[in-house]
Amino acid sequence: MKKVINNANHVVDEMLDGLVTAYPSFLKRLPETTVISRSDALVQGKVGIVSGGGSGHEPAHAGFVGKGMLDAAVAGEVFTSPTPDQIIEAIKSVDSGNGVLLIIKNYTGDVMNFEMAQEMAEMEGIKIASVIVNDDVAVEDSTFTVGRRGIAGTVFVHKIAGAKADTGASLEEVKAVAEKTIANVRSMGVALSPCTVPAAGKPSFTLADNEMEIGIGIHGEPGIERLPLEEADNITTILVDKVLADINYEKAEVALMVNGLGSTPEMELHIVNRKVSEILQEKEITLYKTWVGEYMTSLDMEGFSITLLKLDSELKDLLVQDVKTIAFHV
Amino acid sequence: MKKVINNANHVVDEMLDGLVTAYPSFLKRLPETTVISRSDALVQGKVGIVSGGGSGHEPAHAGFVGKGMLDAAVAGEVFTSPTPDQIIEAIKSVDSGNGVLLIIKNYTGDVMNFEMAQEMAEMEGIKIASVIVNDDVAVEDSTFTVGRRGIAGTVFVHKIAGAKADTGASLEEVKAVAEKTIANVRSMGVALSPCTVPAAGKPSFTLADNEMEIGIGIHGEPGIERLPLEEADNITTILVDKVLADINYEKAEVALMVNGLGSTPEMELHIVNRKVSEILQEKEITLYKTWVGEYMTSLDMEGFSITLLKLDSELKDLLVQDVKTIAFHV
Amino acid sequence: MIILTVDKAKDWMKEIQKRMFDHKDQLTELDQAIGDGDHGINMARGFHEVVAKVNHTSYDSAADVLKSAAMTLMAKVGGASGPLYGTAFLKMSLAMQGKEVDQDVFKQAINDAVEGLQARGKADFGEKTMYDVWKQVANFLQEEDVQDWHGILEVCQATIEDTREMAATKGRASYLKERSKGHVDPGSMSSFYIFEALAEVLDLEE
Amino acid sequence: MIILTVDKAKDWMKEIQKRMFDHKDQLTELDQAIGDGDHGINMARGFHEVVAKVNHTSYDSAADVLKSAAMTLMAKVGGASGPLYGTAFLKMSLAMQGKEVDQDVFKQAINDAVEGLQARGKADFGEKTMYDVWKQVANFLQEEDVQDWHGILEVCQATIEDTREMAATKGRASYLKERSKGHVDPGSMSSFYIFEALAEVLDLEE
Ligand SMILES: Nc1ncnc2c1ncn2[C@@H]1O[C@H](COP(=O)(O)OP(=O)(O)O)[C@@H](O)[C@H]1O
Ligand SMILES: Nc1ncnc2c1ncn2[C@@H]1O[C@H](COP(=O)(O)OP(=O)(O)O)[C@@H](O)[C@H]1O
Ligand SMILES: [Mg+2]
Ligand SMILES: [Mg+2]
Ligand SMILES: [Mg+2]
Ligand SMILES: [Mg+2]
Repeated sequence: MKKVINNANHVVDEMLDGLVTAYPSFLKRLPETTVISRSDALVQGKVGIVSGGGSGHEPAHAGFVGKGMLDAAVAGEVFTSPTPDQIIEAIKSVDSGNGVLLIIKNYTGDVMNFEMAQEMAEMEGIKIASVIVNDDVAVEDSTFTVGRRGIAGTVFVHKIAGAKADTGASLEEVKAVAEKTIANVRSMGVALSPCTVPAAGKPSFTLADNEMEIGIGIHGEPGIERLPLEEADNITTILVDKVLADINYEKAEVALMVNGLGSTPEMELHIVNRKVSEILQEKEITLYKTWVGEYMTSLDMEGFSITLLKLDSELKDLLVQDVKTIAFHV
Repeated sequence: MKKVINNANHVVDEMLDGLVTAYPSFLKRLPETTVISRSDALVQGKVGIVSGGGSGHEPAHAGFVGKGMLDAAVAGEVFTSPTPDQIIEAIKSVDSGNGVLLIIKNYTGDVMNFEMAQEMAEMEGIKIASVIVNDDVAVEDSTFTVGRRGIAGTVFVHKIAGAKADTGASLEEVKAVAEKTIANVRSMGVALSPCTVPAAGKPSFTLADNEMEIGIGIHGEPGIERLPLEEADNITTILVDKVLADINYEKAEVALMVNGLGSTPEMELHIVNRKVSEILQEKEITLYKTWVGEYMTSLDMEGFSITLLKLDSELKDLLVQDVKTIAFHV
Repeated sequence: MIILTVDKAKDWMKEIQKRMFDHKDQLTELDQAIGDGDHGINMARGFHEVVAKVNHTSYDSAADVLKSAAMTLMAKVGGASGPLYGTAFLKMSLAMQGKEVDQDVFKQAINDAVEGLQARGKADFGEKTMYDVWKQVANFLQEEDVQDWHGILEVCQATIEDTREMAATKGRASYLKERSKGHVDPGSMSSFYIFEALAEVLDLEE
Repeated sequence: MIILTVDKAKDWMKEIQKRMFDHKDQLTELDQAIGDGDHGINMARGFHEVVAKVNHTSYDSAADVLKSAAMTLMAKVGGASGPLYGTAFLKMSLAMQGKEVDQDVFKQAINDAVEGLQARGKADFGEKTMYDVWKQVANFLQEEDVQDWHGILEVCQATIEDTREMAATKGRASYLKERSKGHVDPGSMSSFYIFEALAEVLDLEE
């Protein structure tokens, strides 16, 4: 994998500069930090929503910063959680006194760093709460494990928490609806090729020409099972079946995200989506709204994930409420 | 390159089905055709805008169908212009009597097929006009050649013609502003890897690990020069210099598009954008608005293109006028 | 003597289809070298559709078969080669309309096809396109009989070899300029198969 | 006897930095096998920053050096290892605060670091994390003297080898479950380098 970069150690810094130069009406970068916030931050009278994580998942998370979604996103090094000192800057920059919600993806590193920042914020008297997204059904969820990872479903949590905050809801209310979203969102991914961390310079794993890695995360970590590569409809069926087996979707209405991991052409994502919608129709699950595209990527990985969010009327309303970001549209 | 497909011969058909299933509020597919039109077509009292071309360039062209941009997009097989019978269906479906403008990318096949459809439309008494986009400065433009190719700059032509049509302008006026856009838009691309047409099953060319192909088109056709791979800033400078050399940008105000060709991560596009904006600033060229992302891809190709559109006040207004499509936002 | 009957015209299409299928990868590879790598796919798809169409239709004349083929190519191929081959077969069909296809009519048909190609593609001789092959076949037929298949195919092959050394100035390969040299033009190659198929069909009778 | 002075604490950091730099690829490869392939990068970046910081600061005590290192690691590393090593060094610093670092203080510091790691990472022994190495070192020091570097490094190495056969239940490697077996834990490896560096520094005196 070749890269269009200058220096592997500066990719995050240069990316953030490029990003805010491209979209000054949406975004600004807090000086000397890796925090991207709404260009019109801080917004008075509103709960602030902060998320973030390692870089390499673009457009996550800065692409979801804007009215009706995140107030700020904190970028770590590639695939490495940001540090507490950066996170606390983000928190402070969006706290109007109504409190701040942290949306954390469930990885040991992210949880530790964000919770340290949360403790620091508490010490400074900031009203703060956090939720941990764990939508990846590929990973076993039990008290003996670190629990499920947060992957593409996190984007729905951003959207819904952001929309709720935009209604003027309290921190408790925003947190509650974020928790509800987390309880109802499930995802699973597959990789056809590994990705290459710029500073590592070589692929995270190897896959033979006729292999795929089922249950892949978004950090180039190996998945849970290696299977022979199949045709699109079969791969899709494997993933959807696993997602559907996890909670009861009977007669449910759902939002769907078919998320490209980086190098899979949009054409293929639509082919996948065709099959997903077919399966849902067979099972009498109603599609409320669909997103197909790249939302939570893994650098240049080939592959995709499928996310289903089970909806009630509150989630439906919030999901389609106006939003103004670079990468998420309704 | 592995593909998430079922059958290489059905990729376009299945993609189009997946697409309209995902976005029924935006798009519909004309039965038995490869035409995607606005779900609310036909729009009365407005010039219809039709574009299209081979598939494999997603989100082009169907991603640009919607209010304020295209009324319909015609999809051909992968990298193969659609046929006149499909194009004429698109034309008829969006003709409200105010006429239809065809936006054609300058390739022999596209020009022949679209012009045949145009002739058929004329015979049926439809008011029709066409423009040919040729923004690729990599290709020599002379009377002894087939002229420049149409690449990512085409998206700006879609946007501006669509916005003009939305004002209720006449076919002549819409065509004139499309021509003005074409006269002022220039692009150039680079590939770090080839792409693989599904039905061909193998890459269109080979590049060594330390090579890049400058002046690449969007169909996997080889570029104009093979150079050693350089760091991002240098590659960017090569492309921008070539684009700037072509028309006079002195004290100009421009729109910029940094367009990913398929497999290049967004992170890298932002790194490129950082350098483009630096160069423009040095040259005292004002950035009016920037788009960074995938707009006119080449399947799974690694690489990017840079497009500059020189603006006047009319173009500026039309460029940011409201638009409601899946893939282009202001 | 009648050269082309309804059945022979149909057989011609079938023989073309076979060749395009057998040489799909070759044509695609030629197109990958100097174009966009779809010519074999385009031809295989196009003539598959042509045969599906003419197999299930009854025709009154060879002209009608060719017209059917032309319309199918235009509707199913796309790209540059679809309109070009569509035009070539349509012009042949028009030249044959209402006539028995003897030597003279056939030669006229080829001439008209060549003119049609030129009008549609705006190509001249020596621009490294399929036009080169068709033009040379037409030239050959000015002097020689349609039955001299050996000669016709030799002309085709020589022309194909000539395209190898040319720098393309029409079609997608023209973007490569000098770098297009050293590669045979894919459309010239597929045109060869069209004439080879015709030779096969007309030979069957002998 | 004073084990850790300001200078030795600084040297410790420099020796760690050297090792993380030299073994960056090894640590990254270990992490690629069962994690996300950034551990070597994280360690190299983190200790580069630590050395940059302590080199340009003057300190009153070894405790202050370690505190500075801890804060730098927390601010510059991120991921799982940043807070964990940050916590470990911070706890050591706190244990040394206001004291001369003799055998007992040092042993207490290691003990506190181990507790800190456990509190921060919620890991238990045998979960295939860096905690295993620190815990074994602490156990060893219950019986033995800090000066027995040979013994300490042997314990580290044995523990690292033990992690190879474990299925991870904490950290990123836990997603792999049984598939994580057969690979050494990257954080355990980097912890080894931390103790190896300490041995080097304390040995200098002998
Ligand atoms: N202007 C033209 N005139 C005549 N033949 C042409 C012209 N342009 C292209 N061709 C022929 O078409 C062939 C390419 O066909 P094909 O690959 O199917 O279409 P495309 O170039 O659109 O991908 C070329 O090899 C050449 O022989
Ligand atoms: N909960 C935990 N407790 C103790 N150590 C842990 C824990 N989680 C991870 N580690 C250690 O951290 C190492 C990984 O560090 P690193 O790769 O830098 O962070 P990340 O996993 O966030 O990419 C693992 O090898 C393991 O030794
Ligand atoms: Mg990491
Ligand atoms: Mg083509
Ligand atoms: Mg071609
Ligand atoms: Mg790691």
